[in-house]
Amino acid sequence: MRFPRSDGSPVADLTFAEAVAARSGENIAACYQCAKCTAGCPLAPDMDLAPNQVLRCVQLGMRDTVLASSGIWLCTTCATCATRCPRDIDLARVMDTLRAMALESGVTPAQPQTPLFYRLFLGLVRRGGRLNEVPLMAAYGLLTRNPFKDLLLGQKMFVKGKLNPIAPKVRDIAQVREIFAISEKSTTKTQRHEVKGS
Amino acid sequence: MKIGYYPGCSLHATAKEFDLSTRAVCAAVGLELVEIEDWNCCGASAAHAISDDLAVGLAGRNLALAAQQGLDAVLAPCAACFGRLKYAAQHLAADGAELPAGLDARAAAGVRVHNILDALLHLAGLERIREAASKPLAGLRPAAYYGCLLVRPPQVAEFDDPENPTSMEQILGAVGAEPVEWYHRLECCGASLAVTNTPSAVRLVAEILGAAKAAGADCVAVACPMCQTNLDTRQAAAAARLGETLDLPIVYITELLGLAFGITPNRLGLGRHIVDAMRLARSS
Amino acid sequence: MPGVEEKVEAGQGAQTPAEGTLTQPLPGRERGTGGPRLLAFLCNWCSYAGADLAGGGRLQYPPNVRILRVPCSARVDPAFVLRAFRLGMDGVLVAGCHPGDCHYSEGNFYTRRRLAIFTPFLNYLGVHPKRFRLEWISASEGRRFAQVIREMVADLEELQRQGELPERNLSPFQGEDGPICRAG
Amino acid sequence: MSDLEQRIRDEAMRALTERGAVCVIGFRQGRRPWRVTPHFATTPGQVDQLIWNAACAGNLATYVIAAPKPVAVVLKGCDARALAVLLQEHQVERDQVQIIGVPCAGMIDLAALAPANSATWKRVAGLDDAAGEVVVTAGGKEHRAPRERVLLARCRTCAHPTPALHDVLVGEAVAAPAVEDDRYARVAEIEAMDPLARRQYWLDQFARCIRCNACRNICPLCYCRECVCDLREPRFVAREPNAEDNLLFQCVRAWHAAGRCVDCGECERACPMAIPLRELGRKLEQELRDLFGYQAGMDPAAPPFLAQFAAADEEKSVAGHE
Amino acid sequence: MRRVGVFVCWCGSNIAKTVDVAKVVAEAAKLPGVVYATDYKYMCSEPGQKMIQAAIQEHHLDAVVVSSCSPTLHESTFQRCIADAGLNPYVFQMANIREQCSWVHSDRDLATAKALDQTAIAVGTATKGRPLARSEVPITKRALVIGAGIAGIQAALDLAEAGYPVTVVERQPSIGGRMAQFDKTFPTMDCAACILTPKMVDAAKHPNITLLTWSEVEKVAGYVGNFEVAIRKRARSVNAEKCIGCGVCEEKCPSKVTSEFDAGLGTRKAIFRPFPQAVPNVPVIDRDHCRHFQTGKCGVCAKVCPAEAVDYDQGDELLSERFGAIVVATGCDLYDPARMTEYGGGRFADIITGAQFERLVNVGGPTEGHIVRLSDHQAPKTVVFIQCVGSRDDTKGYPYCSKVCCMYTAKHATLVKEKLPGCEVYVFYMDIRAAGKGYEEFVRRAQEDLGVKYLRGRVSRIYPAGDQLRVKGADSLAGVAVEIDADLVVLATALRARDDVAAVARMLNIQTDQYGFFTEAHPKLRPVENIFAGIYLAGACQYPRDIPDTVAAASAVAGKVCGLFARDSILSEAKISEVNAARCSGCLTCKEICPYDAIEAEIITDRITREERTVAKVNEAVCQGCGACVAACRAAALNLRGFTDEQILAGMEALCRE
Repeated sequence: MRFPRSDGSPVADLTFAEAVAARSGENIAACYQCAKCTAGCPLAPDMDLAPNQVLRCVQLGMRDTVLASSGIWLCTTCATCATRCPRDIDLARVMDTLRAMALESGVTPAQPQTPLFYRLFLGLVRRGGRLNEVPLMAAYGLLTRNPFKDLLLGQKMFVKGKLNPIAPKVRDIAQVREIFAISEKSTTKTQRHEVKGS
Repeated sequence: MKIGYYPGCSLHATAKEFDLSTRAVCAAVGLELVEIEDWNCCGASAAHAISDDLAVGLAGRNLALAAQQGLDAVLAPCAACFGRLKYAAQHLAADGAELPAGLDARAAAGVRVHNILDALLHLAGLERIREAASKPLAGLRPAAYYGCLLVRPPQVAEFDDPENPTSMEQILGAVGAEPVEWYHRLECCGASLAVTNTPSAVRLVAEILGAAKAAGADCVAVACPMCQTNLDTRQAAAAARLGETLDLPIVYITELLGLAFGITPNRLGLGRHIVDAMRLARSS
Repeated sequence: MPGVEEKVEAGQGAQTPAEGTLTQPLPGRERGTGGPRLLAFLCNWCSYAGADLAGGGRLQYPPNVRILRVPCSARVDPAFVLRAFRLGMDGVLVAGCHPGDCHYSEGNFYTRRRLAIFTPFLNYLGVHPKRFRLEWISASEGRRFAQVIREMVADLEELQRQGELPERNLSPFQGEDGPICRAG
Repeated sequence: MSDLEQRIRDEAMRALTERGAVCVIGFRQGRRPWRVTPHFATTPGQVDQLIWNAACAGNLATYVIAAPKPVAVVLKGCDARALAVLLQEHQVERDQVQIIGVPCAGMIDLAALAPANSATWKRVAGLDDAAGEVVVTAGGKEHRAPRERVLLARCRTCAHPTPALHDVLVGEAVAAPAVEDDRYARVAEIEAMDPLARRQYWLDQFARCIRCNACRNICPLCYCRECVCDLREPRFVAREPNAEDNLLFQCVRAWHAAGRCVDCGECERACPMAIPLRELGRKLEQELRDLFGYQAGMDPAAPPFLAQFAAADEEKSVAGHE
Repeated sequence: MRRVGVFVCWCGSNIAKTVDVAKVVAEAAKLPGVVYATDYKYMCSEPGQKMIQAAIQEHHLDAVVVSSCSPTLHESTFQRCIADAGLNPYVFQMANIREQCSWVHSDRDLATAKALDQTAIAVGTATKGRPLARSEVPITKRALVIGAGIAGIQAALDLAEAGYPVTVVERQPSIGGRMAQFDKTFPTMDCAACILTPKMVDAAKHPNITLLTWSEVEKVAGYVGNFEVAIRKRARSVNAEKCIGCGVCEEKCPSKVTSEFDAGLGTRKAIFRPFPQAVPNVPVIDRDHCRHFQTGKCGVCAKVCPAEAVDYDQGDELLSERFGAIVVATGCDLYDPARMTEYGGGRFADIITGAQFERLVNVGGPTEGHIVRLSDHQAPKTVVFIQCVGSRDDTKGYPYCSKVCCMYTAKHATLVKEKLPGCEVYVFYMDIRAAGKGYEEFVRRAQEDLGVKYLRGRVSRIYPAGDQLRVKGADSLAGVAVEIDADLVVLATALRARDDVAAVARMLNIQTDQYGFFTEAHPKLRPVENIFAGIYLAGACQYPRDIPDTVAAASAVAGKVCGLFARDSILSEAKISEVNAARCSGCLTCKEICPYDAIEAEIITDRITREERTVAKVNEAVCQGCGACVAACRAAALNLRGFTDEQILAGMEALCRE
């Protein structure tokens, strides 16, 4: 199977659909493209691939197209799609899987700032066990070369006592770090899910 | 009754007022909150986007701790935390994900997870709430806003009707407020994109607040710090986008209950909002 | 020889199984040279059709099973089951329509009650519980049929490994040139 | 002569002279004092040969089918239940049989009697079933044994010693003996073995069987005109004796008695090879009791148990559920 | 010992691919009783059958075994084949080495071994086989039709025209069924009433047809040709003979009830005819809503009736009749969109179902055919139709396609465009399934000539926006979300099996599929018959069907029944129980067990003893051959022809031959 990509190069990884199905535990093949997900998705208008198209591309094995799409990063996991899917597919969870795969694959994310934000966020959690917005925002601002983004807002919030520069650490931080370790070595990933309907 | 309390990161920072008001209100309706010792971040929207195991692990630890500390039920006021904890509980039960040594996954799976509405409605009960309402919020017309994670995905939240929930209206009704009828109660506000894709978030905030305004609401009641922060902090931008003034205080349902219970605004942290909410105290 | 039609005239000498074959030990295979042998009594309307459906769907299952078609599970005299084990079957399956769906409206209700007491009796005689099963398999449950056969054969193979099947000193599936009918 | 015996004779007489019975089935003295044999009294003159003692273990229901009707018959608790089954199965019409019910304190196991070596037996002069104990006079000497010690195994665990089904009841109703251990203790022992050992246990037992068919002949429920186990077509069981087929034969018998067997134990008593035949049937009996709370021979009007079904059978079904 | 011939089929490569056919033949030839064995590519083909017939002659076979496909496919074929060669059709056995062997196994050796064993079983069974005869059972040439929708009416008319008396039982007060509720019919757009009502009148007038409306079938016993049926004629509370159908009672009746016929849009009275053209034109009193029956206070209808036809004391009537055939035409129900909470779950007045739209657009309906919003009775400017509501939906509906929605939605859209030319009409669809004569053209007309906008996608949510409804849908082809502010939304709801289908199935002793639709004897080859002889299926009780399909099925059923009635008697089952009196000791356990009451006690004089005794006797016309009695017979006095103890045991022994 060959699908032209914008640059004309063919892409079709027939094992991709199974991989996604196994890892998300969702029955990818069940989707019949009714697009009810897209119809209800608050972010669809901003996505390069609409939710139903993301799933379609997965079905067709257009791995690179999917992993490089902005759609998977714009998904807020609000699960409106999952709630209404007539084929009982939890697309939100599929999106999680695709994000994870995108990061592993080394494909440059269409929305680099989002995974960056996630990484910073988790970095802080790994360090302290709890999150503190101040360093998060600061670091994010620097790394996105936009230190003044939301600065005003930050000040406002600070005044309102909403920003708390020092957050208490988790005492048994070792445990938290072990959890990170487990998840990294974990080869099973989410494979443990029985794939629905198949 | 005694119940474990998982504030989560935001309730110790941006959502301090949610923490304050929750503690105050729960005390008033006879829910004794016991904060989980040494709890950690649930992983929020970041962890599960990276690794399911990490998401289950981080949230799972808190449940395991709760079990260790003899708590069989946990209240997670933050909707996101609620979703993550409940998801973890379900998956620890279903496929026994791995937890660090010393943490009992099975016990963790056994811990019941409640969101704030659930706790108020089913653990305290409308009766207790009515009784506690010494200063009913007569004339207040809040727009009850559920957002995503309180009811979705239904198989995780297992709470209320995912398309037409009523719990928030019931609670607000019990303290004399008159929630407006509107239809954006379940739309996502895009909080998780507020930082990384601000324009998208603003568009969603505008849609939601515009609808609330049109429905004649004088404030928006929420039960999720992410929603609150987003609707509150992005409101100016949203107003600009709509080309109309919104000026809608975004308050936690617990703050409104607090007012109805006659608790002072300061003890509720009502002054900590970007869009002034103190006026609600004055009017009521 | 594909396409070429082949005729075989049979010798009249072939003899019917004499009493002897069923009572005296026969020159049988040593245990383990063949997999377990499963005999399935399938009711014509549901379970047999279910087995056909499995075929239509090309659902693979172990070839250890031999199928006997009966009009209704109620036709299966428990004495048949005793006889089957006597004849050296390793497992016996009785399958019929789901209760309430019997083509003869009541047949499987009788089967259900008979086998409810017959099955423990069978175990009491030293027939391992895993060697006998009653299943309800409808005409639309091809998957289920294949699944039941897979499970049961797996169980029997396990018993065989554990050496928990009786010696096959009797009536082996034996052909002229060695065991042509080894089932599995 | 016990007064029980007298009352039996009175009832027998009444049956023949007043109630229009043409025959009374009871027991009479055998050639030796401790042996009794069925007695068919067709004339008043034959009535006083009827006796009753602790050796009357036989189940006279067995003779009812063939007897000329109307018939009167002396039945103990277990015998009466067997007759109830025959009534359920239309082998005899209720109005054709008059039941002289005898509450039964339990019959004795002659083999268990003390001086049970043949030499002594030859010299036994009398068998007396006195209160609480059995007295055997042999060679002038009296041997005494407390009753419960010499009871037949089946009587020790008897559930219905007094016949519920009867036209007249002679003697006082007897309560079922308190069962010290589980009625199905032996069944449990056998079940404790693992399957292959169990199979071997039965094969060993039935290796002894000589296919004399005494069990079948004595059984009140084996009234088939021709036993399937004797048929060449269809052949369920080979007729030559060998452990496997002997066992199969007895299993078919046991199954055919399922829901009918009242555990009168005559098969086991009749077996010359001392094969524990009762234990086969008792397993089925136990399942019927535990699963369905059913006991055979309690209701002469009910249809046979296996000829009925109920929605409640669902839970008892052994069929796999998804 | 019979002389058995064994014929092993390759079924092209279907069998030969996995089974060593030659080996099976070679081994089969050595089986006891086998005097001839051979194979062929297609045994069921003409030359294959010829080969069997030739062999029968040449080798004087008196039993035949064919190892090929499933007997359900070709048993009868081969039985006919050997019958033509002069053998009794029941000295035939079939070994299923395709569906149950070559198709499900891959190891050639093991598959071959199994094929041989299955053949051996068949041979063993055949050697013990006997020629069987079938006895003749007279047929009652009267048909019962259950349900008087278009299916029932059509079947009844066809049968009546063929000269057979027909009784039609209808639960509603009038015949007509769902079609009577429809406005127009696709693709011709002729009005439903114009083509239905004449048929209703014909049915009422026809001398061969008895209409029992407001009635229900309560019990069915017996068998093909001789069904004993109990029918309850519910009390109409109106004397049909006296009633002149003036309708005054309806006008004057004080109690209003929501009208089932108007799909809940309008109201009717407690004494009512569902619609003006009702047949019979006699009202019934709905006692649950009638003041007289509820409170005893009212008696208006009786007072105003000029014919004194109202009869409050009328009671139910129980009829017991005998029929030779039963036609089941009980139709279907509709999916309840209350489960679709994202579409308001019934909370919003201007979201209606297709069925309601039919009444809305119908001149006889509550709005006299004006298409208006129920909220403000204004004509809509924008109408949105949503297809597949409850269909092809695993989570809130049914996985199957309801087949008719694409077409009736196109019809509705057309009607809107015709009645309100300026109105914007959108249709959300997933696939357009317009397979039928003139169907595709019909849809294209809506799309191209009338400008109905078709959007390929489902709608996620509908909610009020101002005085309109915001429809959040999508078009998957463009890959964009679509929002439409509509005045009226129509949901094309799924067709589903009747709620009480289980009870009906039990009563008739017929089976249903997982959705509750009645199952046909064979989906392709016997589409209108039930596996239970003498019971036939027509219309939407089998699966969603439109009017043309339904009428076709109804006429097909009529044809089948005529075929049955064309004979004076039918042959009983051949494979039924028989009693060997010599072995029977008359315990009559079998009599207790028989599901068909086919066994009775018989007093015979014993051949030897000359004494009278009771034995069991099988009524050959009634016995269906389940064999429950046989397994219960300790003495093997009962046996099941074709499945005798001898045959089954021989089959088992064949597995342990030396």
